[in-house]
Amino acid sequence: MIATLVPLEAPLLVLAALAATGVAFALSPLRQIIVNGLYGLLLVILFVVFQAPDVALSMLVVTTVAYPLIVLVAIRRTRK
Amino acid sequence: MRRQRARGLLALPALGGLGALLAWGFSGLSPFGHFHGFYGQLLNAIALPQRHTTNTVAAVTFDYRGIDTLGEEFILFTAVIGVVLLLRKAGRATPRDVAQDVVSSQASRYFGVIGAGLVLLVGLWLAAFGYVTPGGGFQGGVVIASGIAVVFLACGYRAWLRVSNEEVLDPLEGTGAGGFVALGLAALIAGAPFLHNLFGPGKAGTLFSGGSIAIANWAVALEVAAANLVLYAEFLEQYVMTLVRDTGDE
Amino acid sequence: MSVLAYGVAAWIFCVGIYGAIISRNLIHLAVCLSVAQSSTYILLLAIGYRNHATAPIFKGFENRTKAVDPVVQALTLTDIVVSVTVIALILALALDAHEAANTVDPDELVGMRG
Amino acid sequence: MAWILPLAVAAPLLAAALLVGSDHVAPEHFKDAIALLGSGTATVCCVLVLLQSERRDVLHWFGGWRPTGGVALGVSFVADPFGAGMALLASGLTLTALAYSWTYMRDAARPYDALLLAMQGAMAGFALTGDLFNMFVWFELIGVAAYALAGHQVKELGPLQGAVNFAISNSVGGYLILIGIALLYGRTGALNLAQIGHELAAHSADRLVVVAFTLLVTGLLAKAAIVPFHLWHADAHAVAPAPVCAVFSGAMIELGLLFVARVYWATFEPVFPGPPIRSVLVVLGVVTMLVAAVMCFLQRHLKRMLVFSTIAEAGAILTGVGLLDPTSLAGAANVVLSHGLLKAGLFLVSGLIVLRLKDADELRLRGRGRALPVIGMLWCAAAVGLVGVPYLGVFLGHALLDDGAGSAGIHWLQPITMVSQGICAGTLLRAGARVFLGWGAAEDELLTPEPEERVPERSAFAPAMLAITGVVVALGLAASVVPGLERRSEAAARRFVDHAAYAARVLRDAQQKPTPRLPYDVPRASPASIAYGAGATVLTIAVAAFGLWHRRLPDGVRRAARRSIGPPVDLLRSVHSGIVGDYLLWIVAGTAVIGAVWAFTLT
Repeated sequence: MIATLVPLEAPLLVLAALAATGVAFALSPLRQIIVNGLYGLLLVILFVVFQAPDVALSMLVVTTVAYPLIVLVAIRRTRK
Repeated sequence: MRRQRARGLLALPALGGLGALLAWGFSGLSPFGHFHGFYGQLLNAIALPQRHTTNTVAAVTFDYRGIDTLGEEFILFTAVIGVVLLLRKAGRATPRDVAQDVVSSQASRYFGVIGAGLVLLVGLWLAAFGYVTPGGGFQGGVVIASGIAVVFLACGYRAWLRVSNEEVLDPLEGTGAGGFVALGLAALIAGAPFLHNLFGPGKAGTLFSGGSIAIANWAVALEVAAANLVLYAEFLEQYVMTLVRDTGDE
Repeated sequence: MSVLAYGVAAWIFCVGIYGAIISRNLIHLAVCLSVAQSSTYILLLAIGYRNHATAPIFKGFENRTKAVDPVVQALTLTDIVVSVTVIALILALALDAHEAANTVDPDELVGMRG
Repeated sequence: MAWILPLAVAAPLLAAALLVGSDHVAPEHFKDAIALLGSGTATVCCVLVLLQSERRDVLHWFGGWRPTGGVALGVSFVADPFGAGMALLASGLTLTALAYSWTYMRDAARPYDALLLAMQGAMAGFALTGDLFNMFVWFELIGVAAYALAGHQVKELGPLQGAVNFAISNSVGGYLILIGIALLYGRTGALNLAQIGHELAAHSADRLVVVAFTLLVTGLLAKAAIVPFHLWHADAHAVAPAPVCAVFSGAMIELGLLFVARVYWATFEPVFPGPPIRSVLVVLGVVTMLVAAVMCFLQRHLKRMLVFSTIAEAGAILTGVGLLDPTSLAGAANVVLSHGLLKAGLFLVSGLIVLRLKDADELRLRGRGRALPVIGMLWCAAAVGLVGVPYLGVFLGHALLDDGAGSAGIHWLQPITMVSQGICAGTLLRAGARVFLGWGAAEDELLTPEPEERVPERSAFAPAMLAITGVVVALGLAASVVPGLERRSEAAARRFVDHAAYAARVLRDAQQKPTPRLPYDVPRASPASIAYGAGATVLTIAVAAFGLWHRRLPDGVRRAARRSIGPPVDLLRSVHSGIVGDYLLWIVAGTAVIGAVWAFTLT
């Protein structure tokens, strides 16, 4: 069964799981959005490995442009 | 504080239960890499001959399951209307409030414009070739919107306000979202089912393939680009208001 | 190992929801929700994956190779759009809450109960 | 004529796009006309589809992708009388809300209309779709429109809390549904309901199928306001503008229940034994009825009171679905219709009250409604319609539910429903008597105090709103005596539960045996249902009187009552904490428990 996995997938999945845990437990929103960016990029690579270039592109534009922009503005706006 | 801690503790067994349930169910899936779903395989086999689209995913999103994508465009469209409605309550900063543009250096303007031009080109390419190679209306639309945003931010906030004007963007958004529905209705008027592909499949591997897919793709690109620009505009507006408030405080 | 991808999806979903449950900040909560939702991308794509297969994008009519499932990819694309819109709406609501009550802590954001 | 089917979705969506696109150029009247035209066209289409579906299901394959070799390539809409009727109810209520808002929300921004239209299209799509992922798309579209509609009205904490809790809880419900869909796709490689059912039927149910079913049902129940997934509904409905609440309570909640029935009969019926599913759904329905009835009695905020009454009714509808027999299902459908109209009418009345009296608090409004006799009469008439008085309002639905429960041998179900109905209707009458007649005490420590709410000032043309409200309430009251409705709903229910015929129609385009033409008559009510109605009426009056004058009871009785039922009631109150983290915890725990029960009973 191990042979059925392309070598890249297992480490990427583990890294993604770790990064997701990091995002959920990041306490400050600012730190969280940075970890979330990392997590997003990991997913992009994972989706390429999963042979889903369309999804990877979608995730890439969302994770590099849309999320950071709106979340950073929200963080800045709500800072006490 | 005690309430949150109690909730965090109670969540552990509850999520443990849900996680166990999920894991139990997931273990019934066929092993990774051994999927034999006939729907996808059938589409992989027939999309190219039937639609001449080399990207099967695009054929699925815009043709075989086009109604899903229509709903998806309206999710974006509706959410952006909602965001505008919610954020407008907080009021707007007007250009007069902004004493000076955020960007003042000439050099950064040039770099910004050149960089943004490249981004824009990439976006147009992604959108245009979406049904031939990876990409498509959504990805292209987001990139186009970011390209435009970068151009005008590089030229200064006032220039941005000129393009992020709702009088420009609303008609574009409406055209994109309405265009998709109109494409479906055109098929009905022609006596075919809703969203039926009205044009011939064209030549495979070129922009002239897929028939109606091309039109749907551009409608989506327009809608997504306009919707994203509205979204950025509303959130940047909030950012500028923060700046205005902060300078007011000092 | 053959179920690693599914296990990771289940883990990410639970972790995201846990983050949302204990969150003290609506912005943080929104990002946690996006993490929980991202588990569905992994799940869908992992389900549609086929060994030694290419992406469902072909060069032409000839020599079409074995390809992974295109449907799950189409579903995931929609899923990503949904995620972005929901995050944007929750953030907009969070900004309004900040405006109205000067707080983004869901536990303090209580007008009605009981 | 199957080409009409997509118009129910396309017309409002196109109108929404036109509204936004022409916002800065077109004159106001043009935009009003577009909104009403789009919504009206869709409503008329729904009527035509409903009439057409009376004899056989109407089928439309988008893009013309008919199944090849029994494999569904595209997405289908399948209109049976219940789906078409639900789409009609949702469309009609949205049209009503738009017309009502025409003056009520005149000052609201234009996007408000576009949001309502998008929601209308999405609800119609949800009611008609025969595809699991397509359902998820409409589910999310209903959601995003609804969050903004719930939260936009005023710049205050209450509405924001409601909208935030709504957005977060509903999204998590959506994730559960999506995971369920992914599992089913992984097993069957199909997304069409009939196709999934066909593939599943080849094997016996195993863990994957059980978990997928659990996730789908719990996600839908979160939308359908079933305990313990109901918590956010009360926050969201209490704060949304009245016409929006009318759509939420009258149609949105019921859609979730319709799809629970749909997904069971169209997909899972051949693979699961009925009894475990029946037990779980009926128990959830009963708990929902009781919890919501108690909570309803404790409210003094008129709209929050109405929501809890809706939740109680959702519990009753769930028992009708959960009994898994056609008679109960027909009863559930009739309750959806009559309750939907009456509750929408009540919310519209509450909008009129807020408009005229600038408040929505029962105690603060005491006696202030004396000057508004017509509004008061509408409120009380609609409340009476919810009791189950013979031949009025929800009576027909509950009579059929009674028959269904009786033939299933669950004789304890109807008394519980009666109690729940009586408490809710009694509470509404209590509020009506206090506000419009000035009866009862001015203070009541039993009721949950709510924060003072600033009601937005607005001017509106009340006569038109009053007329619209009157029509909706009258339709709701008359729903039990529509000639031929009872027989038609029973015939529709028998067709709805016929899994094999549905699959053959969708996948192999087989012609169904057309439902024979039925007479237009109103069958006599059975003695049991008359007794039910009489019991509910007595209970309603007793509850209303207790609510108004419980302070006149002897001190000893009151003290004993407080000691015995005080603690559980307080506990119940504290569960409705208004905090979204708690709500998520309930959703997670509820899903895990339901999943565990089915894990042990369904495999």
